[in-house]
Amino acid sequence: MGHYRTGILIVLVLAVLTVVEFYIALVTHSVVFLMLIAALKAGLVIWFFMHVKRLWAAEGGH
Amino acid sequence: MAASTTPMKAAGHAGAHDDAHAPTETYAERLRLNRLGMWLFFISEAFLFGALLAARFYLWGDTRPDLDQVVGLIVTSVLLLSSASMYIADTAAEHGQWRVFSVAAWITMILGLVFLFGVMIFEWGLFPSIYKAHLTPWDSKYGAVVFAMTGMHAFHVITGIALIFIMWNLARKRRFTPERHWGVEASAIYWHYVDVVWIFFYPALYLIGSVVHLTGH
Amino acid sequence: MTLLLSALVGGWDSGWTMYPPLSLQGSVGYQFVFWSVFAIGLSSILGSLNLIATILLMRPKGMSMFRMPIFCWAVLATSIIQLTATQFIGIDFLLLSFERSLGMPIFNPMMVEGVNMGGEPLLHQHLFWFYSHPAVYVFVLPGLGIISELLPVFSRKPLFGYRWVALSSIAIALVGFLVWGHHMFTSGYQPYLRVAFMISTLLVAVPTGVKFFSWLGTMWGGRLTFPTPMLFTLGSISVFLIGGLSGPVLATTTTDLFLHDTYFVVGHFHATIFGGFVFPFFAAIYFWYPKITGRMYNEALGKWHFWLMTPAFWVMSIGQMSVGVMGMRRHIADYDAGLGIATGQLWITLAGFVIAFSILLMIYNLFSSAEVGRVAGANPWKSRSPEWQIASPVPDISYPAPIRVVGEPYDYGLLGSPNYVAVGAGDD
Amino acid sequence: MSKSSSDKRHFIIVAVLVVVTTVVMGIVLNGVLELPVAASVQAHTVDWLFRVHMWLIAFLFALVSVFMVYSFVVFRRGKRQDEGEHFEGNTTLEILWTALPLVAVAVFAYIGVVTLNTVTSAPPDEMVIKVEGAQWLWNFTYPDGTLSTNELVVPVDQNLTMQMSSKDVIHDFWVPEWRVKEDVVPGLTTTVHYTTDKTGEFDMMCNQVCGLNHTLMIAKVKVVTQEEFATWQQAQLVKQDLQTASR
Repeated sequence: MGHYRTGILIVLVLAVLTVVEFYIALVTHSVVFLMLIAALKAGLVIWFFMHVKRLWAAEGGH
Repeated sequence: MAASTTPMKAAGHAGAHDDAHAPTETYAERLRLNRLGMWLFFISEAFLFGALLAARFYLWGDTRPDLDQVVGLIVTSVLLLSSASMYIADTAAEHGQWRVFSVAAWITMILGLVFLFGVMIFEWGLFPSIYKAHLTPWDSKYGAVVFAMTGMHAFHVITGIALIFIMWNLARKRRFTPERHWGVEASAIYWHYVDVVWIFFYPALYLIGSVVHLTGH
Repeated sequence: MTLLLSALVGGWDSGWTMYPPLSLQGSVGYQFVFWSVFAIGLSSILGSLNLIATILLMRPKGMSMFRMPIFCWAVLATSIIQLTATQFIGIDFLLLSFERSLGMPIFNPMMVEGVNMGGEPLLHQHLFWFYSHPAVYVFVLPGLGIISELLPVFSRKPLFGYRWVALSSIAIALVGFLVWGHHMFTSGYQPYLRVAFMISTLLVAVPTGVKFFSWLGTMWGGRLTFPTPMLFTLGSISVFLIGGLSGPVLATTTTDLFLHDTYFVVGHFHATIFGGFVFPFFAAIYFWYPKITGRMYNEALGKWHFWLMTPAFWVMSIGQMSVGVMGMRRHIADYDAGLGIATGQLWITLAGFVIAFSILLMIYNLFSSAEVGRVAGANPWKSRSPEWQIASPVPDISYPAPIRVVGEPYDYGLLGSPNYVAVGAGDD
Repeated sequence: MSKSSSDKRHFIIVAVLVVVTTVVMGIVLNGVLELPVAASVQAHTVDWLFRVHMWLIAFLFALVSVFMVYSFVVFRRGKRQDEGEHFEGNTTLEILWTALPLVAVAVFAYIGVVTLNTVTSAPPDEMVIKVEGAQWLWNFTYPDGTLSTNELVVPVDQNLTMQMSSKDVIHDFWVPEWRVKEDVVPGLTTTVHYTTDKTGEFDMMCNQVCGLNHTLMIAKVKVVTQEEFATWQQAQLVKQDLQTASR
């Protein structure tokens, strides 16, 4: 299971952030807050799930 | 064209001396090109979804329709879980664990379908016998934007599921190795991308703005 | 094809900007237009994706970004625009077609008890111009790239300030994303946007100015010769100058409130597109003709083409601007005789016919010279670009061995400075 | 003359030529481009800025074209067989011709903002006329209820505010003699302000494509004296009463 640990950790963080989003929306309608959290979530997905840094890897490394 | 190296990363290229100068490109070079192409495609698509978000903020401003919050949270979670299973599938392919890959790919496809049907049943109201949705695309700007945004997203979900199915089938025929599985990687990052889009769509549709109760339906 | 078919089922009558609600009223022809633009948009996105990937990853050895032919920089800047902005018009026309067919109220207002529950016509203008302004640069940037490419060859001098010219292309492309609102100065949007878009639009003048001054710097102290491609390059500069200089009056909201949607705009637009695209396009055709066919075009006919077309074009665009100032609206098929613009219109029309005739000359020239033209040889212009170092017409396998670029692309005046050497396989 | 491009004499000659060309072009441009009669206070501001811009254009045109034509003449290859001088650029010059246009842009943007404010701000004591555009005619409603179709009669030396709405598609309110125009958009109320300062008859044209008869969507504008205006309004009201009575 070792290879999958990061992925599962990130999913947990994403889940927590989603719940936080939901509760923030109950108290405030702030576009900025919610979009910031969304950007953070998107950043996590892009970095850890989509491996954006492989773009800069000269070798076909995984 | 001839073999290539970018000057920015020339140092990292030192290892691939074998046939780097032959007119045909190596797998590593093709992989770089494929990856770049895929990411350029993502950038391009970002503007597509960005335009939809812009339309949403332009038309709705600080209001939103009264969408079912439970449905929103559930479909969002389902898509998130599917991203997790896709991550497992991708990592499994990297390590040659094809059984894990196959199971995880199927979980992803099923979760994707659950998401799709969730939207179709509860937001679009395609099956009124199960659930009567109150929005239609033609009654107001609220329905119009919801349908435009979820519709465009659903289109990407469908293509994503199709891609994963094709990759599962190719993997079944042993077309991939831990070293060479660009197809799996591409469908995985595509699937995650669809998730990223929803990460922005979810607050835009369900959370931001104060609820407007539509009258006369 | 579908665009042409559209004419059969009623065409479209809102002009190319397709402003709703008008575009929601007309015939089925509109649907054809929407779908054909959608298809063309898709092809242009995929094309630009290919070009960016090629430029970033498939350069020959030794050709760093700042050793590329300057035209490649222009193409890179263009592709960035096409890759991204095109999606906006795609989604815009998709929504328009849905509004037409399903009645989704995205653009057409729908008043319910004094509250607008429907769409906003201005949303279309925002989405449309966010693409369509940069789209103009999609035409113009490669043209400016061709000017920058050809001037050094015929001046026998390096391109003045290569890096600045290259980066100014990127700058124009990026600023181009911030100026769409100047098409909407009179549209009734929020007044503060007028100020913001006025400033961003005026800023376009800066990178454009860099290009002009660099061209002058390239010619200054050179050894100028004037074959047809050079004539068209200079013609482009002169016409683009007219187009560019008529820009600030339109960019400044105050004067634009008067000039908006008049023939002045038509004149401005024609001058920028002809100067930035059509003239450089002709220059490029004449320049690369020997490389493509292996034969020279007819120089005398080429010069006739130029000397007919360029003055005619000056008459036409300045004529359009002057009738615009006198009150001629654009987008109309007929004009009011009372405006006193009949003479002006006559001149414009005559100039138009002269331009058309001169282009016929070129077409005849291109076809006939392919048969009877003098054999050109590999490098009739003594250019330093790699494509001129191989035989004309280009053989199937362009470079028998991979090449390594060792020199600057525009080292004219440095005798014996090599541009590239062929490297054997395995020689790293 | 010396053929070296850095010779000072080249630059002196070019500078003189630029000045001469600027003056000539400025005069020619302002002569060739004849604006319609200016019949509103706003029009004078617009015209003033237009003329200022013409001088800017004249200068920039002279700058580029003189350098270009001078190069054609002096730096042509002729019978020489050598290459051009080898210099690849000049960073100081590049910075200079990036910075100076920036300053010019700032100045013109400032002038633009100030004048924009003058021509678009609401004047005091204005007469608010409701304008409705429909395919393909214009309806005007005056403060006292006077109605008029395709004919706008207004008194001279009067501050006017047009409150515009559209029945169907986008139209545009434009009287060339008043210069400023503004779109008439369905779902929105747009406004535009004028101060008339000249009597006369003008055309008010729709300037946003609005379908088949867009070209003919023209209303007559009559700027008349205060007395004439009162008479017209009276007559118009009587006509309206007769119409309602006969209905």
